[in-house]
Amino acid sequence: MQNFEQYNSIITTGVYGSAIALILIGLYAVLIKKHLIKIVIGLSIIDAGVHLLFVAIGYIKGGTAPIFSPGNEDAVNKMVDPVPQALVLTAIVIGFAVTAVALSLVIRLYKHHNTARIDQIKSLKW
Amino acid sequence: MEDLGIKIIGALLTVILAFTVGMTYGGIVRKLTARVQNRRGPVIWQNFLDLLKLQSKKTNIAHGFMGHMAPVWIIISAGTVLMFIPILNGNLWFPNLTFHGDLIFLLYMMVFGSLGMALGAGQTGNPNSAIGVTRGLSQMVGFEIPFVLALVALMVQYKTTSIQDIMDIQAQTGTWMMFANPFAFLAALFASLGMFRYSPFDIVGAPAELASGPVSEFGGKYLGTMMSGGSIFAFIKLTLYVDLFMGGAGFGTGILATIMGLGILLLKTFSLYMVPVFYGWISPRYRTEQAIRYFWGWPTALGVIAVIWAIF
Amino acid sequence: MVISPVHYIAVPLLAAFTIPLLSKYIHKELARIVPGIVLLYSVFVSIVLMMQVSEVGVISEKIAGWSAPWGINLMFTPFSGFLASLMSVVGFLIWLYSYNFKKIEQSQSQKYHILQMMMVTGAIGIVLTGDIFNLFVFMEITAITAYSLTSFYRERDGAEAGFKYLLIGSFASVMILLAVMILYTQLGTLNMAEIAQNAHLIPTPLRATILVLFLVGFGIEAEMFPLNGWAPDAYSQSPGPIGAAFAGIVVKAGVYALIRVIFTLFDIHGAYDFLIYGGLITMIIAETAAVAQTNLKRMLAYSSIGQMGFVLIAFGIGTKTAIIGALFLMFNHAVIKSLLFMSGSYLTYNSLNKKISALAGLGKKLPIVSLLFGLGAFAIVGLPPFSGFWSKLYVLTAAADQNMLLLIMAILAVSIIEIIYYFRVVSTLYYGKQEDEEIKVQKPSINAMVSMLILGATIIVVGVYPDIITHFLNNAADMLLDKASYIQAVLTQNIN
Amino acid sequence: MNSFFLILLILFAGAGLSFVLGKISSIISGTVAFLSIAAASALFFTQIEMGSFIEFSLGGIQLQWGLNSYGYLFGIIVLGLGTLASLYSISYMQNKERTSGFYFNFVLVIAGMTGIIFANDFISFFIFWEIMTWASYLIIIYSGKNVKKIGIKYMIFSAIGAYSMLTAIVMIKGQYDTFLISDAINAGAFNFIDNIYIPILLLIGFGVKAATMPLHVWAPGAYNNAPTSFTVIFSGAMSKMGVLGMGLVLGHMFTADRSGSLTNFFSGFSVIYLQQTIGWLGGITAVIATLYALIQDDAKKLLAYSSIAQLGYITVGLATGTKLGVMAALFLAVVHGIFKGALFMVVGAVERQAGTTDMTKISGLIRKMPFTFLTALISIIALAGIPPLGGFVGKWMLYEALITESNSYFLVIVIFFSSTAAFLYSYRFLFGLFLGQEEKETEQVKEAPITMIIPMLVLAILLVITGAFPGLIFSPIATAMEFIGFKDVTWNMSVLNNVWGNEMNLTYLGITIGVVFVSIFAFITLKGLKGTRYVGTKDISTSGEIPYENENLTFQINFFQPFVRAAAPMYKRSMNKIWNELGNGLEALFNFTRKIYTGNGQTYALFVVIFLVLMLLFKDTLFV
Repeated sequence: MQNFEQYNSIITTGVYGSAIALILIGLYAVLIKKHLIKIVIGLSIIDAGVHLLFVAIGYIKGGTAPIFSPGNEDAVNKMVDPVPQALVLTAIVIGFAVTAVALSLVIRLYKHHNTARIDQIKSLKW
Repeated sequence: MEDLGIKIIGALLTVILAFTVGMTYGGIVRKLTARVQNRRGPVIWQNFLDLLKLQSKKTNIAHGFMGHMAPVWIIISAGTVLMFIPILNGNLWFPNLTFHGDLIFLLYMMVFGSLGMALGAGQTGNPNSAIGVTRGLSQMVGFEIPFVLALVALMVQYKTTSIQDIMDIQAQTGTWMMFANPFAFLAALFASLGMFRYSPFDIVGAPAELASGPVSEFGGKYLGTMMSGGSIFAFIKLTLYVDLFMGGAGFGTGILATIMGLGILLLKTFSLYMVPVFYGWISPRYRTEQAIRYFWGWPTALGVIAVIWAIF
Repeated sequence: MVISPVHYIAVPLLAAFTIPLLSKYIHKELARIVPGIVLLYSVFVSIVLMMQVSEVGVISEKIAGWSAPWGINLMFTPFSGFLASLMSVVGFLIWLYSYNFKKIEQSQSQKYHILQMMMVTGAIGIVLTGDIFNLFVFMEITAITAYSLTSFYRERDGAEAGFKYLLIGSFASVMILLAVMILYTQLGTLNMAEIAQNAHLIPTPLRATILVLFLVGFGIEAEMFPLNGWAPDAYSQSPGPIGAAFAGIVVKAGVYALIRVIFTLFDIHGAYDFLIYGGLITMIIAETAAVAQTNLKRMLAYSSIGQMGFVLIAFGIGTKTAIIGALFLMFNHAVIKSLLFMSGSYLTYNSLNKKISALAGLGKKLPIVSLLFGLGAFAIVGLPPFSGFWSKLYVLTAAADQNMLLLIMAILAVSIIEIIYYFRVVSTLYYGKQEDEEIKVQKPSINAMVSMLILGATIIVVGVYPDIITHFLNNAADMLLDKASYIQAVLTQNIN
Repeated sequence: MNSFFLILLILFAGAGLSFVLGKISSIISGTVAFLSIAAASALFFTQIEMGSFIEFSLGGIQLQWGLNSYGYLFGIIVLGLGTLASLYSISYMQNKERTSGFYFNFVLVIAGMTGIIFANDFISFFIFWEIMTWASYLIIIYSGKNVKKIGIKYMIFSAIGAYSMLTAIVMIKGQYDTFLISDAINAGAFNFIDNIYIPILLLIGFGVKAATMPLHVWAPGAYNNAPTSFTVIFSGAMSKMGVLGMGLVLGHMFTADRSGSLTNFFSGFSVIYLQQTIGWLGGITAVIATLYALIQDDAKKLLAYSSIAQLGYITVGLATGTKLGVMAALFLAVVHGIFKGALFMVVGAVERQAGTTDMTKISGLIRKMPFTFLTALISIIALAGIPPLGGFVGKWMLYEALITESNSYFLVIVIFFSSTAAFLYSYRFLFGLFLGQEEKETEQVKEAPITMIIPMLVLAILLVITGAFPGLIFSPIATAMEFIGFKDVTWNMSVLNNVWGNEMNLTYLGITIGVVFVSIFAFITLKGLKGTRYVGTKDISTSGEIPYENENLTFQINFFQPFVRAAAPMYKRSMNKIWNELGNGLEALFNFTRKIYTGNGQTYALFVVIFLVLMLLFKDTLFV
């Protein structure tokens, strides 16, 4: 039981830490990288980080899947919170749609300017 | 009602007096100027002769509406202004329509005539006339400033804009304005140089040149009428100065008093009249802008001092 | 059947899925007609509901029988209802305007109309929903449709504008998501009413963090400086009516969310001042940037950013008069800016390039359009007797009640700048010298003209007789200010 | 139906109608405009009784329209002049293009001014003020020439004025919780003790329309750029709206009772200070405008500058704050409306008949356009303030007030200087257009059509009448001044008392002058007529010799060169330059600020992140 606790805490901290790390990596990609594709990748990395964070919040130590099944009604208070997972599913779908639009835009930008460097696409300014 | 009759007779008397005195002064000045310039010069009543000649001439050409207007307006403004100038203080035979604030009225009314002449000169189409007019107007703006400063000094000092009041004040205090506010008097004196348009400020009429100046297109009756109007104006200005600065003249209504008053009036006016004349003898002609700058120089400074003097 | 707020959402979603089938199997035209019908229906819905809400007070609808706080519920309050009705009307007019918009060829127009319909739907959803996550979802729907509509024209730089919009927009979504997440960890609920009820339980620094995330997230949608880098490009590159839709619908939704968060969710004091300062800076920067613009639509874009800043200021003052003024401003901005974009896009379309200087002398060629543009310009700078004046008056009066003299001065100074550039355009329109006489002008189609005339008539009528809408605004302001009744209306509905 | 609504309804309907009918014919729409304005003024002078008012609510704001004696005074100017000007413009605008828009805005301006007169509350006041402003803007740029410079400048300055006024209005609302003018006055909104800002802001607002330094720079161009038949209204009536407002504020400020206040001395002092400031601003305006008027070669521009100068006198009169001074100012306002309207009508007639108003191109029109010349002559005499016409009465009262009742003596000098210099441009105007050599270009010029002559002559006759019977205007002015706080105003002060016992007012003087005039004129003319031939302007004796053919005898260019040389230092600096430099500086600044929007998407993203980080850092100080 003891090492299970440690295991849990390690997992949770690890999950949180990795989520934060993902967000920061994504930010780095979006803000520093010049290539459009990389920027899009960075966006989706940020999304992934946020989603991971969100799922991790819903996690309860030693929790079980939030499914009612006859026999173990006492599992109700050991269930992980289902709402974050539902939300994350939605968010993932949305992120997918955004990424799709972004990639199509990137293609058109490349055709239009035949470059994919964002700092060279500045025909609209001031 | 016969009171009104007396007034009317008095008004006529005033006009006649002003006319005669103005013409005579003009003649005297012509004579003196000639003597100074070592000429023999015309007789003193030469102006009357000129007027007679001009009036007896037959007018052949007319320049149209404003041409007719010009002398008319001069006469009108001369007559009207004359009605408001106190000739003899409190003399029944020389009444005047003086009222509260007539000083300003006079200042503006005098312009009436010169404006008429300017317009008449304008219509003739002679460029020289127009040039003369512009010079005259510009010069007027020049000497109006010290003049008005002086007047404002008086008006401010006694919080009145009535000639009669100022005369009464002098009568009461017994000191003439030229002593009560000497700076104002000096400023006004300088202004008078320009007002009488003798040299150095005679570029307007430019008597030396032939056919130049505002009146160059006028002849015959027109010129005659203008001339008489002008001489009335000379008298008016002198009397105004005397009234404002030299305590006016006049002792009462009696015959003797009237004659004495007239005598004193003539004395004062003539002595005042000599100032611009003398100055003219000794000084060459200014160009217009020089004249304006002249007036905006020391005379204006004196006027400002006068106003400050009046305030404190 | 009984009209309920759900129809706003359900009908368009249904239509969106059926339209491709209809247009494929029945007739192509349906792809363009059906969205119009749907939007018209939502206009009808909003008319009916506005009538009801004036009696009932709040119309709350729980979806799928799950009552709040567990289920998602749609709240048609006087406040949200006003905005929803405004959006549906503007949306319908935009559809009417762009029904046979000349520059959209058949194959494209299908997508165009569906996207536009969905954008309106998303915005209305944002306004109506009572659930914070649902709000996020609707915002994403709006945003995605907006990205694709921004980059609709292939020949323009639409893609660039769209990409910038997407870049910033996804930042917004991330932040909103984070904020929702933290809220959920703290309160374990997503229902806005319940959050509002228990917001004081959150420790202050954390609450401030959530608020900051929300502010930045929605501030991006609400074009607050410095988060509005996307806006000018998006406005100027999207099709004309879509520019109108941004001004009239999308940004309104963003502002609504911002206001809802500040006024209802967390009643934190500093937030109001934040609104005032942010709005003021936004207004000043945007209007000054608009002065030197040579491109008409970009100028309009900056101007509408500035207007949004003005709206934020008005909300930030926070008194009832101010909120009435703010709502009036939103109304005016929706109507007037839509008119400006609609007429302006015809003008730019008929000029050789989009430059303002190229509009010279179009006043003779397109008399009515130019007249409407001039009307809009006069109205938006707040000249009486047009509707723009009253909103400005209300806001200034409210500011004076709080005696914020400097704020008034700043606002009016900015309005002078506004006058400068709008009047420059108008005078160019009418008195500029036309270079080439033989330019063939494209007369507006009848439906476009109708929708523009409706907007113009609204401007004049409201300007001359503002009482038409003031009592709606009054109820809305009351509703927004008293959050207790909102909470109570949401949370007591699970009894019945 | 209430006659207030009816009048405004007639005007607005007339505007719309003339706009629509303008598509058919310019004459028709002009006639419609004229008829609507005439009908409105007929109603105004017959139907509305003094002191009646109506109240109604609009947009949750309580509005009140009414007619008080003060408004009535300006109603005389606005509607009287408006009727004549609209009649005049029928022929003036005959062959011009885009007349429908012109008439539309023309009637709108009249409607706006009527509304201002009716307004008893600040909101409707402001609404009508703005209507007047933008309608007049549209007329100014009507001709399409230098729209950028003049139109925008006019609009900017009007906006500055209007918005400072709006600020004051909302401040009044904030402090006294009322929009009614009378309530605000009773609450002491204008008495300069407890609130400095409100009167000053209002004065700025009105000073723009009254073209007072330093807010006057829009005026010359605007007056000159507008079609002349509108400049009649613009200079004659619209500038008087500014006078109306200033009179309202200043009158109540100076008559306010400050005995109660603790800061009695300082407030009184500050009031005097403000009074002197405004007076000097007016005086400087008068001088500068006069100086610029006399170097103009374009008759219309000359009149434009002269209007500003006259408004300067009016400002001075208002700033004296004494009964006589304010009375003089209002009198000048009325008379200026009349003669400046007449003069602009003259210029318009010349412009229409001779094709230009440039005095270096045309001259010697006196025989071609006798009636126009007559009007010009009378109006100029009134403008120059020469007795016996009305202009003198006003100026005389002004001097009287300045010398005997107020303490600003040097202001008298300034005023006197400018009014003396006014003779120069007065003469320049008459000479330049009507006198001097008859040019070949203007040989075919005919007299203006009857519909233009009638209004001019009516105004000229009005000038003579007001000169002879100033009491006709003094009685309404006296009642009007009761409204702006001056108690028991008697207008006997206008009557000149002489030693003939009884009071002699200018009537007799006018009659006397008239009689003498006629007699001497008859004398000279009749004596002259016998065998007198009228000669052309070529037939002159230049130093005794006849000028040969095509010798240049025209003297028009550098008319007052000597004076300008002498007064050169005064022409050095101009307010205009300062404002222009300010504008350029601001534009550069704006161009710099918008560089924030670098087209790079990443920069925007960076902004977002930085903003977020900053907010997170300062969140605890921001959101407590």
